[in-house]
Amino acid sequence: MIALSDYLILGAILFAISIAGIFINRKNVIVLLMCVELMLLAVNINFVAFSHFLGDIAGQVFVFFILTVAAAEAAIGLAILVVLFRSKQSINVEDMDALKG
Amino acid sequence: MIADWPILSLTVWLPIIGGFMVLASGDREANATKWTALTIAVLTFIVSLPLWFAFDSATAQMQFVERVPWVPAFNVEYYMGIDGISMPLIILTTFITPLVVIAGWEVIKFRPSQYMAAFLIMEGVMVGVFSALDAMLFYVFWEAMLIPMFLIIGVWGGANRVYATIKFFLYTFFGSVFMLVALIYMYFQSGSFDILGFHTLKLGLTEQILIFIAFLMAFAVKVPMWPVHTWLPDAHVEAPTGGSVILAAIMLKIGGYGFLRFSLPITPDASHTLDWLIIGMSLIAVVYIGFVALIQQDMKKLIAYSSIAHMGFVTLGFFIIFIINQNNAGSGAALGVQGGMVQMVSHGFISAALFLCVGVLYDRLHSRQINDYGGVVNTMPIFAAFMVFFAMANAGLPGTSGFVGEFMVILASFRADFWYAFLAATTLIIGAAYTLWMVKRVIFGEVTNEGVATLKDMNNREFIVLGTLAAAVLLLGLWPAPLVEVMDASVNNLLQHISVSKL
Amino acid sequence: MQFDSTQLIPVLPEISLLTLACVVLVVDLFIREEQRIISYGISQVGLILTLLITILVSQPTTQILFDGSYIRDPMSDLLKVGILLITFLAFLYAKDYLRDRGLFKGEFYTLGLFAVLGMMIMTSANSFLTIYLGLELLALCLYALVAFNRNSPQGAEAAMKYFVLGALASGMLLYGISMIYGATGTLRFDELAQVVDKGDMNQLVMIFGVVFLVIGLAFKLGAVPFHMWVPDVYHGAPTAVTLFIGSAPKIAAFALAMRLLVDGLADLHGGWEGWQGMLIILAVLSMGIGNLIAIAQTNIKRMLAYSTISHVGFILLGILAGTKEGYTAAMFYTLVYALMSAGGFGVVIALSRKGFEAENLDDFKGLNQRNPWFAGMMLLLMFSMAGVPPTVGFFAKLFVLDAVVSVDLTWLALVGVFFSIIGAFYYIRVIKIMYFDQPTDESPLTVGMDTQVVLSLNGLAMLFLGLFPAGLLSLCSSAIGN
Amino acid sequence: MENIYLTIVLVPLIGAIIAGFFGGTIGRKGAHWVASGGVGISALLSLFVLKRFMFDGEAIFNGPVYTWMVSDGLHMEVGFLVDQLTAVMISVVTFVSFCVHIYTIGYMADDEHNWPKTSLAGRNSYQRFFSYISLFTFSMLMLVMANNFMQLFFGWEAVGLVSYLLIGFWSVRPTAIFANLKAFLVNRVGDFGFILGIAAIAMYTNSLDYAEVFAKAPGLADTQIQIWGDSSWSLMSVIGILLFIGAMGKSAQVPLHVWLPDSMEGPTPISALIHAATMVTAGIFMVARMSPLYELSETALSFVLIIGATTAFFTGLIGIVQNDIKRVVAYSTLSQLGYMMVALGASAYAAGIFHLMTHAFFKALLFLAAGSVIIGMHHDQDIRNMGGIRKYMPITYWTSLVGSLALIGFPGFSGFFSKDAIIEAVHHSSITGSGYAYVLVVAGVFVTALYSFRMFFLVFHGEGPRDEHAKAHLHETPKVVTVPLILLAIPSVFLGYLTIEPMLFGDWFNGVLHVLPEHDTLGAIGEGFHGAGGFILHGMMGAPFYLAMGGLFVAWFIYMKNPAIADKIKSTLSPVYNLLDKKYWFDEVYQAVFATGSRGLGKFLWLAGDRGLIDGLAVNGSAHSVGWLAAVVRHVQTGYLYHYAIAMILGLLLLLTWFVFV
Repeated sequence: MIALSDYLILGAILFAISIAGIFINRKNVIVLLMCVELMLLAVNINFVAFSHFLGDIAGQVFVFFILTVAAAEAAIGLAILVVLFRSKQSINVEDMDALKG
Repeated sequence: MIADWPILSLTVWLPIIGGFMVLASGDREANATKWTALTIAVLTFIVSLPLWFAFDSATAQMQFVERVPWVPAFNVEYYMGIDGISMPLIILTTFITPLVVIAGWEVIKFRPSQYMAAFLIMEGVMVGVFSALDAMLFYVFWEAMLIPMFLIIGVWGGANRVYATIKFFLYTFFGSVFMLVALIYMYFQSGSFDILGFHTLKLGLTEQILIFIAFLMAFAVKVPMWPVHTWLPDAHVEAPTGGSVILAAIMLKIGGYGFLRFSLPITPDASHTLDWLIIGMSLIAVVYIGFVALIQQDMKKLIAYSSIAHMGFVTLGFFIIFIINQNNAGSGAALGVQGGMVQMVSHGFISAALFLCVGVLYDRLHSRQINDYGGVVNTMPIFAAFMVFFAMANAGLPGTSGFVGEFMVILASFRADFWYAFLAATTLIIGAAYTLWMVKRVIFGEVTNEGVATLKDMNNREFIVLGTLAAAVLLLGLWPAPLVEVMDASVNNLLQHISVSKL
Repeated sequence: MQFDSTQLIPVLPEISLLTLACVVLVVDLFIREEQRIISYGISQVGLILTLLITILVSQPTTQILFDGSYIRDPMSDLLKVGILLITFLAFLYAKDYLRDRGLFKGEFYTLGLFAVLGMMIMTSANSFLTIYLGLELLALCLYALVAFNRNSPQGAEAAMKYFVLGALASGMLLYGISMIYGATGTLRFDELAQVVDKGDMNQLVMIFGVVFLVIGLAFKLGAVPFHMWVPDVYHGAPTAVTLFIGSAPKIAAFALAMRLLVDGLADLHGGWEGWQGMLIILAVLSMGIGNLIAIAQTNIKRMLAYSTISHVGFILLGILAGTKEGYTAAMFYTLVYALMSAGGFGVVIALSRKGFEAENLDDFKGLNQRNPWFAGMMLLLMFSMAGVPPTVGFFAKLFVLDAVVSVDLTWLALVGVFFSIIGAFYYIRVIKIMYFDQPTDESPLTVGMDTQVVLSLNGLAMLFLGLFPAGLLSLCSSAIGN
Repeated sequence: MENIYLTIVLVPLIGAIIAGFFGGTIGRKGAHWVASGGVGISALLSLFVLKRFMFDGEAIFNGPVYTWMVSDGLHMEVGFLVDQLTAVMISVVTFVSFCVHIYTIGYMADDEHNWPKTSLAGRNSYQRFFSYISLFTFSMLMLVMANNFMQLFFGWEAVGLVSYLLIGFWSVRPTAIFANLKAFLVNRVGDFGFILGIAAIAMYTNSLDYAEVFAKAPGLADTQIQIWGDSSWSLMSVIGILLFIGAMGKSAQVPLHVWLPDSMEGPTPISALIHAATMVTAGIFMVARMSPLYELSETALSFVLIIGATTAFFTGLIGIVQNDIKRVVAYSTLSQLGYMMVALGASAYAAGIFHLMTHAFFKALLFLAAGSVIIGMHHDQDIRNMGGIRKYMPITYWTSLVGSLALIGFPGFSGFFSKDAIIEAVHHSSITGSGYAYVLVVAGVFVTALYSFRMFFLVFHGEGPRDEHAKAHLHETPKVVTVPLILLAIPSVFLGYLTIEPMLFGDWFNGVLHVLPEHDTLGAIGEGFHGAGGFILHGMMGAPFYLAMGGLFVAWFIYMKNPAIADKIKSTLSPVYNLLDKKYWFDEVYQAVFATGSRGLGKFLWLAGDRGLIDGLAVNGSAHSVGWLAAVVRHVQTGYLYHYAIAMILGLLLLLTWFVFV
């Protein structure tokens, strides 16, 4: 039997990985988008686990919404990425430093 | 009954609304604009006169009271009224403003409508400060004052005006925000922002001391007291003549007024505990600043420093009362407070006049440096007569108003301590030294340069302005009784109130 | 539960706005480039219409609908009115700017209106799910709007930063929501409040949840240290978008805070151990860092961004007081701030023209000589932001400080006023530049009559509300209820 | 009577106002008529008042004119106290003033030559001068007629103001405007003490009214106060000394005497009026008026005595080496003021006032005569350039002789009576310092005679003026100048003889000047007094008479008989000569210590205090450090996305730690 805490730890690990990915990665913006997706999935695991152990369906409903939003988010993200590449000819995270101070 | 009319509101809002009208009329018809401004200023003065004539000097109660809710949720009221302490200062304000308007008549070429409007708005706001009996209303007026003055110095000021005006603004802003917190604190203690309610509010000593310090920061900067005075010389030097006049004649008085309306009655025990601090700062202002004034090369700076020294007398007069009360039970304290008040009014006239004198010279030669003048009497004898007269008044010559306050404060401070009086009286020497030395170098002697040789004596406009002030200085010097009389009841009431500990 | 068509009445504003957005979307397909004014017109008329509807359906009672996912109460009514009004202003100021730069497209309005819909949903959310959806709707639209000028590398960079950080923040928020859901077993705020009240939950999980929740909130508000996106986005986005982002969404963020912290977690407020302590940290940092860095700015949009951060600090002061007065004060502050911010950016837009962005402080030089009226309006706005009476900004600060002092946090009030002194410096520097410096650019301002009028009203409102703050305050007070 | 008193005071004021404000309109004639006329009326009325007091037993008047101010129970009024003392003072003041007014018509007739042609200040200078001296008369009258300390101080300062204006009358002369500033400031040093004295009185009696204060004073005689630490002082001594510091300034007592010689930069009429006859005697008058207070403190009296004696002798010595005709007279004035102070210190107040009165006439006479000579010499004031003027200016000569004889105390002349009375009084005094004072005042007699007749011989006798041009134009001055000389010469001769008996030994000052029995030196003299004639005979047997004659003889011998000796003495006694020529280096020391010192202090406080510490460190320093901090902190915003993310993570950790562990 897998306990609730196991799911939560998994979720936390995934979440930590995704966050680490965001600030460790200094090259490709696309990796950032992937990390964002991973983060949402980590949250989904939490939700589903809680939903299951609480016996409450609302958590799983929430997950569906998150998935949908994630899709929309990815679409927007990629669109911005395209715009970024068009103007900068680069999708390198380190090149995005025109705005600072 | 004339006392039932909303005269205070009229005196506050007539110039403010008038100021916006002047602002709106713009600079196309500059002359008409100026006349409008003057009319409003004079009208305000006339409107304010009933405050004096219908004033009942027998009572310490607030008079001409107006009271309507303003922000009911926080119990903030539009609550105004005057007593013998605030009334003379209001009249001073409405008296000086028309003169300032006249003084700027031809001199201000750049956007005269904005200039005049700023002064009119300033006037209304300052009257508001003196008449507010709701702490929040007071604070609103108090801070609102900064805006026109900031612009006056910044827009029509001299070469280094930006530094001066920002210094002015931040200095005073710094001083006053802590007062705001103190007021809010007391609001929660008393349940309203009623200043008179604060007077009767019981406060512990620690609370009192903290509140006192918050007030002190606000008022000391405004007065200004040493060591937070350094904004004043800069502001004065850079301000246009009218700005200097208002600054010296009225704005500084607001600090002194604050001590009487807030610090002393609200925190009597803290005032008592910390009176050594204020007395020390005042005496340093008298002596130290006197010496500093001595070596100034810029006339306005010199007069500015002299203002600080003279305001030292005001605060000295206000805070020796505790020691006097200790020394000989109850008598003599009022002399100090009234002396400080008289000194404030008198300084309003004299410093205004001196700054206007410098303005007269500056308008002609565009220099305020003492070294650029010399022998002015040879080309401007009438002006020289005025300048010498006001210089003498500044040096505290009996017969002029400058003497009255100093005399009273010295007399009172002797009752507190010989050495207070000793240090205060040094102003007789130092004050005369810096003022008359400047007069010697500027007015007397042979014509030193081409510029002075081409000077034209005062025109009618300048004559009217300085003449009016001279009359006021003389009148107050020869017969101060009416002024002292109107404040007598209020001052005694204040002292009565202070003598009872809140602990 | 039966579906009752009367349930739709309170949702009419949202419905109306959704319809409006769709109409604009469709109509825009069929009009020519030079007829874009039609899209604009429809949007504005629609906004006004929605505004009227909002007022019509408003009532003093609270209604909870759709299985408890939606709430309509006086607070949501007032905040929606605020949002719609500010959006109206934003669209109006933006029009000329967009037209001059070839950005006058229907998408701007579509995205904008959807963002507004998101905000309205946030204000009316009664469950985590609703609030999340509203939030994402708003955020996604804003990401796109920031990158609206496709030819601007700065815009793209800002959008990407905003997007990544925004996603990170909503990830954290979601994580927090999941924890709270796990600890309490409910997504509805009213039920949540009951559970918290009973203390019937897993404390550790709850703690994690609240922390993450506050972070998501802080990000939306732009509180330090979750503020890093604010200056870059304000700076990089087209000014018209900055204007929009900088004003209305603050109201939504305030609603977010109220719904999450007050409706749901009011009982966890408790002193240093509760979210009050966290907000104190955030508030002090925001006021400090925001005011401090703003001094060093030369770009006015960036400066206003940092100024936003410091204002957020003040809004947080009101919320963290945790009293009715505090919430009222914070609400008052938020509404006033949105108005000030709209006006401020409005002036920046008014100064810009085709091929010229009035982004630098130096571009304001001698504005008083070029156009005294606008200079006067900017003067009022700046003094209002600095909190100098008699402008309304002062009262906003006053009420907040009042609230803080009332809960014995006088030291916090002192910190607040201390930072506002530092803050005063950069606001009056703008005035100094406008009034004391000589103009380097003598070209006349080309501002449409509509903008002129509305901007003037906007500026004068600072003064008017300052002289008569009681009205708005009592509105806020009754909106907060008990 | 009240109206008469009011008229006496106000007429000169009205004259001053008309001449001052409307001088251009009414012209020179109008101005001098209105001013002289006003003072003339005052003089007549004063004499009338004096007569009433002398012969008709007029009652003392003490009443208010108006209430100046009431504060905290302290009534301050403008009012008059007219008694015998006042009557004498106003008569002297208005009479001398009237003479000076007349004299001025001649003296200032060609004043435009003293101004640059383009100067507008010189345009109506004649009228202005009249306005000033009338104003002075008004101020002086306010001073002597005051019945309270506030008004006393008013008059005190007002005469100072007019003195300031008149010393610097020729404002284009650098020396004049230096001198007037100096005069004002040194006087202010005195006033500094004076006002503290008034404050002390106000504190302990809670009144500023003479009558009340004097009534309360005996009750305070034993009051001790602590000023510094625990050392206690007698209150009356403190008050006496503080008030006397004021008198030292106004009456130019050492060490505050430095302004008087310099004040000679002013036109001669005012030297006569202000700096010889009236204003400088205000200090004497004040101490005499305060006799009820001074009598209560022997310490204060000793102080007065010692300062007075020092002034009398040492400033007289300086007079011997001066070459400027007016400065010689000025040092003589200092010395005589010292004599008056000595009289006061010896409690012989009446003698002080008596000498004040006689001195007013003969010293005014000497000054006006000197002015007459100066007119004749075309404003050359160096006595070395003069000589033999007797031939050209007989009236001036004879009147000067009268003045000089009166000054040295030649028996029968007015100065003799007053000076001898003082010397006798000191002789009878037994308070601390009286021995010292006696030696100095007696020696002073010799010095007085020496410098007076040195000047007299050098100016009027011997070879004619060196400058031939001056010689050619030398002639007697017009009537407006000589008539006042004659008018003043008459009292200089007879006044002493006529008034010594009532003033010193009669009951004239009874109830006005207050003397304790143990201090009553005049009473002691009075026991041996048998009429003025007897006094002369007695005086001719005393040492002072022989010393005066000796001085006269030495002056004649050195400067007339054998002029070479003068240079010889000068070279053999060069250290002494230098000491006197440099006036004991008072000016130099004051200049270095006070003038330069205070400017240095001011500069230091300004640069180090205001600019350095307050502005530099505190104000601009904090502004700069905030700016610097902002510039540093802004770099936290690096622009890199991952740093932003890290910031958020750090924030997360911060809150998490806070929330979990607190």
